[in-house]
Amino acid sequence: MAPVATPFFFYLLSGIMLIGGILVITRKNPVHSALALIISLLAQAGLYLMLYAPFVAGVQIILYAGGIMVLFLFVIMLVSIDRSMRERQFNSQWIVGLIAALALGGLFIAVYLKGNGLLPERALPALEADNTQRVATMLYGQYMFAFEIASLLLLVAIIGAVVMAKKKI
Amino acid sequence: MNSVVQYIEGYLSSNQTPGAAGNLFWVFVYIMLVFGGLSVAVIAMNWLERKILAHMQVRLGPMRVGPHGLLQPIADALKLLLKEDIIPAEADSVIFWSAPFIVVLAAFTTFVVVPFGPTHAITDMNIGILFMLGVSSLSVLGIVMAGWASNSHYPLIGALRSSAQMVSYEVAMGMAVVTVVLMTSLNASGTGTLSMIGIVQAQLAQGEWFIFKFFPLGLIAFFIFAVAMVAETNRAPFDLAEAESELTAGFHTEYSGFRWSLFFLAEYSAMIAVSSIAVTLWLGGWLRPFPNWLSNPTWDLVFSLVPGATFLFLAGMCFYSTARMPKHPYFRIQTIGLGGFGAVLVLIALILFVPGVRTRVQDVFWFAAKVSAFMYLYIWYRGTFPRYRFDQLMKMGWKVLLPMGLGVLILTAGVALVQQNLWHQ
Amino acid sequence: MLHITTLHYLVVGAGLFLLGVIGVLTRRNVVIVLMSIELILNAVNLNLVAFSRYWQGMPVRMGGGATALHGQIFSIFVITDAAAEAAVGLGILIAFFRNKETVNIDEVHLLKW
Amino acid sequence: MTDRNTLSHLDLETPEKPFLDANELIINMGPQHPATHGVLRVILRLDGEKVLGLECVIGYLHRGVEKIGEHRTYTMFNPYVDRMDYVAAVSNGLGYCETVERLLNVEAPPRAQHVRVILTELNRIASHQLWLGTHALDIGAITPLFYTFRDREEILKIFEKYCGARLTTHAFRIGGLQYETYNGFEKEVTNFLNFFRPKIDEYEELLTTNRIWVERTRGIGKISAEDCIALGVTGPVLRASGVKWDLRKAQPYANYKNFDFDIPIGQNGDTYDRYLVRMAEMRQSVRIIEQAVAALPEGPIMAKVPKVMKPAPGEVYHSIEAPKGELGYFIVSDGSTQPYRVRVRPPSFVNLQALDLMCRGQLVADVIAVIGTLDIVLGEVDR
Repeated sequence: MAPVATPFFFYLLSGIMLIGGILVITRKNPVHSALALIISLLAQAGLYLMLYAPFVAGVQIILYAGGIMVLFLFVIMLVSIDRSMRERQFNSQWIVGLIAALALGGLFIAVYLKGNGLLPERALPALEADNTQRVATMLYGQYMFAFEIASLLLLVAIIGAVVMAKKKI
Repeated sequence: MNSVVQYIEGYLSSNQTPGAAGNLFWVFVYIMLVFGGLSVAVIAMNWLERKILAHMQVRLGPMRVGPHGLLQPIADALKLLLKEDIIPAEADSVIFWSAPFIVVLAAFTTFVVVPFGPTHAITDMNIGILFMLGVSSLSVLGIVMAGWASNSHYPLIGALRSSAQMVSYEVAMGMAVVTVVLMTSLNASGTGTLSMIGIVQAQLAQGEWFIFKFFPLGLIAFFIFAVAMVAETNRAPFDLAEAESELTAGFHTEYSGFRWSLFFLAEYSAMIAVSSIAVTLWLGGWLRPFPNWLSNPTWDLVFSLVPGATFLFLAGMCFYSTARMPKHPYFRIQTIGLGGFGAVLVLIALILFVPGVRTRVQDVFWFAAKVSAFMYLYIWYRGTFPRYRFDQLMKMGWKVLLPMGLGVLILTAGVALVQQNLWHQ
Repeated sequence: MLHITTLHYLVVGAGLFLLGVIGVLTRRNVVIVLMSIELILNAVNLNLVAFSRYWQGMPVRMGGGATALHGQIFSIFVITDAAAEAAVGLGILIAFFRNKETVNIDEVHLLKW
Repeated sequence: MTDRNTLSHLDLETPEKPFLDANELIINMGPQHPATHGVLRVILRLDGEKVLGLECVIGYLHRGVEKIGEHRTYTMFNPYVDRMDYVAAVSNGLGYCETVERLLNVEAPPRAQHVRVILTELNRIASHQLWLGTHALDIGAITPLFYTFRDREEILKIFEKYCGARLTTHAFRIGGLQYETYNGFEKEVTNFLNFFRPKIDEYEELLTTNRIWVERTRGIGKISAEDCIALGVTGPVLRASGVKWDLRKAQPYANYKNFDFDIPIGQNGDTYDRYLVRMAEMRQSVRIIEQAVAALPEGPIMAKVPKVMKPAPGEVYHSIEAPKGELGYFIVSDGSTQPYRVRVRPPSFVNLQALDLMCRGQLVADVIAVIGTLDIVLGEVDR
């Protein structure tokens, strides 16, 4: 199926994504932040679909929105947030932090202005049909070792999380 | 006018899903059809559950509203819509307000990729099954939001329980699904598919439903999925999230009226959605029984007559009950209503006998028939089983189903490898 | 602007990255800091996938072509890492909360307790 | 004797240190809760789902039955006792009537005794049926409730025919019975027994070997025989812990010594054993009723009791084996027409004390199961 109204959806989705991001860092209540983050992630999954990466989009929805964010919500509900909500939300060095971040933003702008010609526009083929099969072939072929290391990392993370979060082991 | 007819005819003769054809009009029509049909199915399911459960429990169930309580779901829906919509004072009103919609949205969106027939799906996605699992896992968010926003202990515990449960059982579910995806790769090219339509077509090409593939491996994978899907939809015996004897009503304790009915709608839609996955992955989706073995035109005709015959049978039951209605003026309207319902069923049956309709619609019928078998199972479980305890539930998910799923996956991979190598020689 | 190029995605990704950095540098609440880190990872992911798309249009002799999906593979690895990071980070958070009864990151100034 | 620490009271007076533990949670279950069998309020202290301790708050149904007794004559107080354990009203009446009879030194005639045994045992079956239905419902099996209520209806019909009431029967009078049995009473009771015997198998078929039921009940709410005795727990709960103590055998009252029946006991003292013991008790009750109906003698139904009861000053404690355990009445007479003091020892109230001990370390869902298996009636707990 040929893409319809690409610019419209691009601006819509990236708008939702950025607004979600702004809400994440400005909300007082962590639950609201988490929900804004979920909206942002879902919009990003839409952007992946526009980039003909359906498998990554699916993984984004299942793992991020359905898995990691549920973990976040869980922890937010376990720790009592009432007290932290009444306190100051930004730390004392926030001006310094903001300036540093804006400097980084300036750097980005400079880079993109300077390097605009580096990415020549090309006619791109629509490749959705067998994207998943190709990703699978690469993941289990060329990136086999990295894949195994990633699974090891996850195992270590599970053990680490259990060790830290459990009172008595 | 003529061009409109041509347009419709042009679609009817095409063999693509509207989504794949990029036909926005038909996509819209299909979305309306699917969601309308889904709502009707949920209403029918409501009535059937109450009736079947009642008969299992030696009672009659709803009998007052309409003949044999047929209009009971409508009365219930009206009552729910007219009820006061209460938002607790200390609740986080925005989240409280939006949680039911997220749950409903997640449950309904999954139907975008459900294939009711080779062309009867809103669209066919390359990542179909992944999409379904992903979107259905989003309903966890709605449940957690509902439980948290209510600002009350019981909903919070219910939400924590149900989200932990759904996240855990998704793992076992995923293993079972991957087993099937592995089975689809047993063809000349050696690549499998995640597309829902592709999975059914693979079953057709391989000449057997995946439940019988590599017996008993397919069956075990199906069993894992069948257990996990009950847990995934929070139904008995895994209905801990809404265990009324422990948590009053779980995450929707504080909800009332319309919002509560949205949770209800979402629960039943999710049940139909996961049953659709099970049917598509293991029971041949829209395929009629023995599509390869009994494939001469005579059998085609016989099987295409079954949908109409089923409706005729239901109509016959209606007429039988009409005849058995008490001959008392008090029951006159009910008797007429039941007879009228039978007449409607006869009409549907007659439409289903029209050759053009018959061949197009019988796929949907077989799909629906298989799904309703699962729906009956859901009700049966509810009437028979006590409820699991939370730790037992977790133990079952992580220590029984997950290792079983891993084992089946590895064994299937091994058997498939052997078979694939034989193929290429 | 009617045509969406790779640069568009890069700019959006940079914006998201910046938001994440601001969140990490200014917020006190550990949970929100962790979420800001997720934002940063997602911004990186968006760039990776956008570049992957860009490389699919490059000629095969330069390493492009239809099979140039390295960016997507990397984004999958990044998502995996994000999961690991979230699990460990939240584990630390729970241990921290249990001992300090706070979720404010500027009260984490001891290396032991 | 039991360790004092295990029974130490939950300290709810000192406020919790806030946020001491990310997981600790205090939940108020009841008084309006579908699974607390009335208006019991349980304050649970939870670690996640694990119960650290609990405290029962009772008294929501207190009607001052004992105090009322001091202001009514002996005869007038009789219907009040039905309102204590309203699902086993006949047993309550039997205990009261027998206590007053002892105070007056009269004995009910044999026929009255037989009818009393029949009705009391029928009531025991009805009470156990109600327990089974609600207990299974608490654990999530919704179907047994309808089966047991269907069969309990037959018993209530017999009550209704005999004395006009279904629940609060007021079946017995001091000194015997007020009403002679109606025509066909024996036949109806026998019919019921024949109808009921296969029904017990039906219940057991649904639950006894049901895997989920066994997993939910075995090893849950364990209580040892020593703890039971220390807490004064009686009835099926005590017997399931392996103590062969049934007042019908230990201190025979009415004419239970004439009948041949067994006392079912369990070994583990868990919820599953209590379930099995009660199921076996229903079968034993059927046996007793069978014998009583077969040997129903002819004769008067009322002993000679004075019109105005003025027992000699003194006191009597008499207890019977109610469906839920030892139901005792302690009545002090000062020689007037009204008791000086009435004290009831209700089995539910005493058994409820074991709840904290039985639930420690279990999960929330088990608290529900244990409340169900204790078979309490709040009317009796609060009186």
